[in-house]
Amino acid sequence: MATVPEEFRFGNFLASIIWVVLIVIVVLTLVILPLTFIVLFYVPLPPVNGEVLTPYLFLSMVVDPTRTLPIVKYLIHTTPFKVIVFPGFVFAAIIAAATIFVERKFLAKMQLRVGPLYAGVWGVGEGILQLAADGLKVISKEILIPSGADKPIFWAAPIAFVATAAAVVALIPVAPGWVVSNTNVGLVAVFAILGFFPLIALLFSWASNSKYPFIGGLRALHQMIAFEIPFILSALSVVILAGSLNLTDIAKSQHPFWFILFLPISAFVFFISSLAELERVPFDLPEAESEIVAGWLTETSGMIYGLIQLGSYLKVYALSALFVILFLGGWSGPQIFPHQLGPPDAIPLVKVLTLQGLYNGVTVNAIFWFLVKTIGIIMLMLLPRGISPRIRIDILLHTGWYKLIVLAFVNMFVALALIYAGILGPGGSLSIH
Amino acid sequence: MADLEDRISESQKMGMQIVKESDDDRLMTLSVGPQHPGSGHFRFIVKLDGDYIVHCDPDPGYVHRGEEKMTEYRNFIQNIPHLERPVIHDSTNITYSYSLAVEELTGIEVPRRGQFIRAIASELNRQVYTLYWLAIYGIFLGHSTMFMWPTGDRELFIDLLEALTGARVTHAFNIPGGVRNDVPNGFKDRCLRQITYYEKRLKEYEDIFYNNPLVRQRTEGVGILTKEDAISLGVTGSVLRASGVPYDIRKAEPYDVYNEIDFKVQYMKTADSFARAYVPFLDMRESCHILRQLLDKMPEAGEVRAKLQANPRGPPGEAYRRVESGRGALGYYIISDGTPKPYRVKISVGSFRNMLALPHLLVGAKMGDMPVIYWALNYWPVEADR
Amino acid sequence: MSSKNDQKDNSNNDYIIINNHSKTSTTETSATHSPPDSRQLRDIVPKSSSPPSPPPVKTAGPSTTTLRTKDSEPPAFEKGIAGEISANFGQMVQIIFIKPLRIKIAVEPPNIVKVATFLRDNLGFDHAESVAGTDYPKDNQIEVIYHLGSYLRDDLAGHVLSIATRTNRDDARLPTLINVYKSVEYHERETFEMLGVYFEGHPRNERFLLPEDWADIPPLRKEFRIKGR
Amino acid sequence: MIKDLINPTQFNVLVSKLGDILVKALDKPLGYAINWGRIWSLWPVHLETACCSVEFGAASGPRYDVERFGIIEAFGSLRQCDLIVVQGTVTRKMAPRLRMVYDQMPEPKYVIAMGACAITGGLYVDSYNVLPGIDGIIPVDVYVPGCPPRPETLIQGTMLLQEKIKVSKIR
Repeated sequence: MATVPEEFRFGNFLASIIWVVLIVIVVLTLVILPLTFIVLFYVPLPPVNGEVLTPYLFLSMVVDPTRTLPIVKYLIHTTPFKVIVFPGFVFAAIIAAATIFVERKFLAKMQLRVGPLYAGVWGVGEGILQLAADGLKVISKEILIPSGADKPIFWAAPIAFVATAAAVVALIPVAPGWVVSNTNVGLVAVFAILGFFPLIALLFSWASNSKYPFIGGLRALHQMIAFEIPFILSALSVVILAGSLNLTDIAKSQHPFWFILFLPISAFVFFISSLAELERVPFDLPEAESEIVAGWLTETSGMIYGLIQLGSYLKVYALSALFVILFLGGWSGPQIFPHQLGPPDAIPLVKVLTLQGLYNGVTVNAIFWFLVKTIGIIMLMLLPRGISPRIRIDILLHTGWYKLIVLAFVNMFVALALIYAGILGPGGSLSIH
Repeated sequence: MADLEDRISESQKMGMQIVKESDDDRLMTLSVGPQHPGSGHFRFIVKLDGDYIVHCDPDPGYVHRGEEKMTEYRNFIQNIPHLERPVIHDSTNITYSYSLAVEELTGIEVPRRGQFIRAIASELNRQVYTLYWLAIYGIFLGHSTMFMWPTGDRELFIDLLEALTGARVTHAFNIPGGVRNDVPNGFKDRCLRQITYYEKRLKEYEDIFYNNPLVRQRTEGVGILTKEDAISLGVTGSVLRASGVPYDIRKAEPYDVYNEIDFKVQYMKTADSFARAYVPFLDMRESCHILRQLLDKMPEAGEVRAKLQANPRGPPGEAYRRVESGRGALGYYIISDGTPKPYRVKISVGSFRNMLALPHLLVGAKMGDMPVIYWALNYWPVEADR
Repeated sequence: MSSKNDQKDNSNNDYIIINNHSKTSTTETSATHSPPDSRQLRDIVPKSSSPPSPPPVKTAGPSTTTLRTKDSEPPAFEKGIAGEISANFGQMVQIIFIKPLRIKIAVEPPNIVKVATFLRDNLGFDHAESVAGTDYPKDNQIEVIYHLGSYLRDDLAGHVLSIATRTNRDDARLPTLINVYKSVEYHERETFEMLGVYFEGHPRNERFLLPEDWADIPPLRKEFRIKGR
Repeated sequence: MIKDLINPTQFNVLVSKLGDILVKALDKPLGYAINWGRIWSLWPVHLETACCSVEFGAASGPRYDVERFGIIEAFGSLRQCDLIVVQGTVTRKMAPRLRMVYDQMPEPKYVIAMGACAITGGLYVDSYNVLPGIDGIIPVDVYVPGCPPRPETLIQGTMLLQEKIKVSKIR
């Protein structure tokens, strides 16, 4: 039943708009509202502020600004919010992306260039939207799958990559209590999850059914396994000193003195190993352009590439944050924010706008110091790109297996000596418990 | 010899062992190029056993444009613009030996000031070429700053050449009988200022690149080309000098004013990739020294080119003239039959000669050494293909 | 030169940078030729030789004296080398011309390996710089010239000895010099491709620079016309 | 008229109207945003065909710095690239490879013909091994004349391409 295109008439146009509005209203009243109410009435609702959150309470809270805050407070402590937004995915991605942008500008300045400049809003901002432009483009790009590729793995590997990176992020506390999953085996869990990455790289490179990705995947596997051991050993000396595997406890236990003072060699080994784990210059062998095109990313296109890049950004954030927690005292730092942010007896609208009561000065201070240290470490991880060439695979493996492991052991003995001398550790003379 | 063998890295020795033991069903064939970030306008087919290259077969010709055939259809002057295209960033040197050969055939004499300006332009262009080469070597090693810095400093030399010749890279400056135009006012001071700045920059290059321990680790002991091999393979330029043969056309067969210039032939005896990468750098320094002398000795006034007839022609005969370009000896063999057009032009370029060393050096090396060895050969594929 | 002395300090101690200037300059002064300039390297081939080709091997005069022009005597050093060659091979080798730093000799194809081996072993021409093929349709011949040079002998550093040989155009076959000079491998391959000269004994008389689907005659032959000309 | 539309035979007209309105509401801003992203993120393939590659390399140097426009040179794999800059002469040996590279790239892809040789054959138009222009093998978006084009010209060509992308419909 073909439709005949009508001549344009303003009346018809108005009529069509009215029709659309009418249909929307009908659908709303007949379908959506009942559904909403069914959900609200029959799904057990959590108590907020001592009252059970009924739809009517919800509506009244939305209307009254002063009563909105408890809902928001409740919301930001729910697990989905934590996973998706604040200590989790979006937060980490934004931090990583912002730092990557700063790094691009910084590298450009180092190389006497200006870097991204025009991709801003109305010509201002020195190209701060460069990564947004890259992201938009990557999303809208065609995804090519090579013939003969193992399609399920080819699709699943990038998603697994991001998911694994997000899982690492979920274990990282940013402030006391602000962690998605506060397990007692946090450190072990981090290493366990990091162990998935070489597997994903190898799977993806095998699934690509192409030669350069295969070489890249093998390189990634060799490199990550070679550096896994010094990585874990260097973190082990921290565990010895802190007496705990819980990341929050580790951060808390270095309250007066950061562990980097006692374990500089471990910190160095950890830093180098995390560079290798992240495939950053000078250890970007799995993606070495001049040798093996783009390594195991050679066959990625469109959003597959975007997802893997996103995952690696998350990884950058996670490993820098881990470095901060293990060696730089986590969120500890001088209190520079007042305990009470904003006037306590402001009018309700101001209270809502400043989100008063949701946080206190201590938390904000902790997050602030955590961010400062983390961003500093990310910059430190990205900077070798400007001054260092790529290393060769046999030198890299030699470094990993022969040198870094020995160095990690050296500092572990130092840590043990400190414990037995009663200087540090539980009940040590220098630790406050 | 014995000390050179000591320098061969462990991985290279293992590679040679693996090359001996490999058989066909273990090999993976890789086509490196022409769309490969580490190949340029070139392709070579390598066979890998594990990470070791056991076989390498160069496949040039992606930029073969038939220069030698085209010369037979143009007269001696018309040939200049297309003959400089193969090495667009060393265009003064590639037309230099052509001009010398045509001058020999037609009997044109170059005025003394013209000879000096030629030599100055040639040395400036050598800097431009070597800086570009160094930039690419940097990015091949994964050192992005080493790509940007020489590219930036190269622009300053390009500015000088632009002031001198009027074009950015394609100068068409050397013609039979001299150069196209005189130097602009204040050129000498500008040039000297640039050289002083540049010598400071060279120290920084050395700090960030050549003295970088990672660069040392990657290049030293990799791709040893012994003196005997270098001579029998007939390599030239920096590759030859890195193997311990102090051979430079400017010294061996001084053309124009080079016999009045006091300079050293820079060479090294270690014969590895580092030496091949370091000798061009030493050449750049020496070239600064040569430039100062040239600017100092240049006559203040005088003609810069001889009077040319519309279609220069000479008696039938042949000439083979060489200059030292950025990639080594660059020779033109021209046969003239008495007409204004050459009967046959053969361009003997350094890149084509150095290509022979590529399979020789790559066999037994690791895949990761491939860009290190390849680009240290001072190879420019466009020139090799002609 | 004094400002250059700090190079040694900057570079690694393993790397020796030797002032080569003194060495070569002494050899230059001791050599019997003066540093050439373009005037001296002027063409000395007689006007009488028929264009387009230099005198073919068959018809060339037996002695070098007829090739000399009146104004410039060939330098003694080059003459010595040429004399050594002709003393060894006699009529097998034709000396086409002797110019400062340039000698051209012509040999028959069967003798070229022998002559080249002698040049390498006894005279010190240790590498081949280029191989140039030229098509002479009038003589129905293709000339292949090897430009030989020396890296090791200081007094030969600037010299280029061209050794020319000719083959029939219709069935162009020449013995390869790859066993004497390793460096001619790609040059001979290029000559095979560009002029259709088959080098007997060369391991790879194959496609090199031209596209894989090239189906025309070799492009540097004179009857190959490029479009529009 | 409303009565006309509400009967079942005319229902698809109603749906199409709804669709039109939705497309009008979504297509413009979404297309604008995506095109904006594509404009500032053009990644060229690392394919060097001839001597113009020297000037292409110079364009990413400190003086010309094409990263200002979001162009990252020396990108590894062509699967992530959007742009081929054909840097000069395309010989008969390179032509099939160029087409192969173009075919392997994901949509959307753009082509800049850089230099006289890529446009018409340039100086080498009468050579036996050179294509007289690349528009016979791949579709060209922008021609950048010059032999070789200065880096400024290349940047101007890129800006022309950006203009073209801005007014084009997203695919």
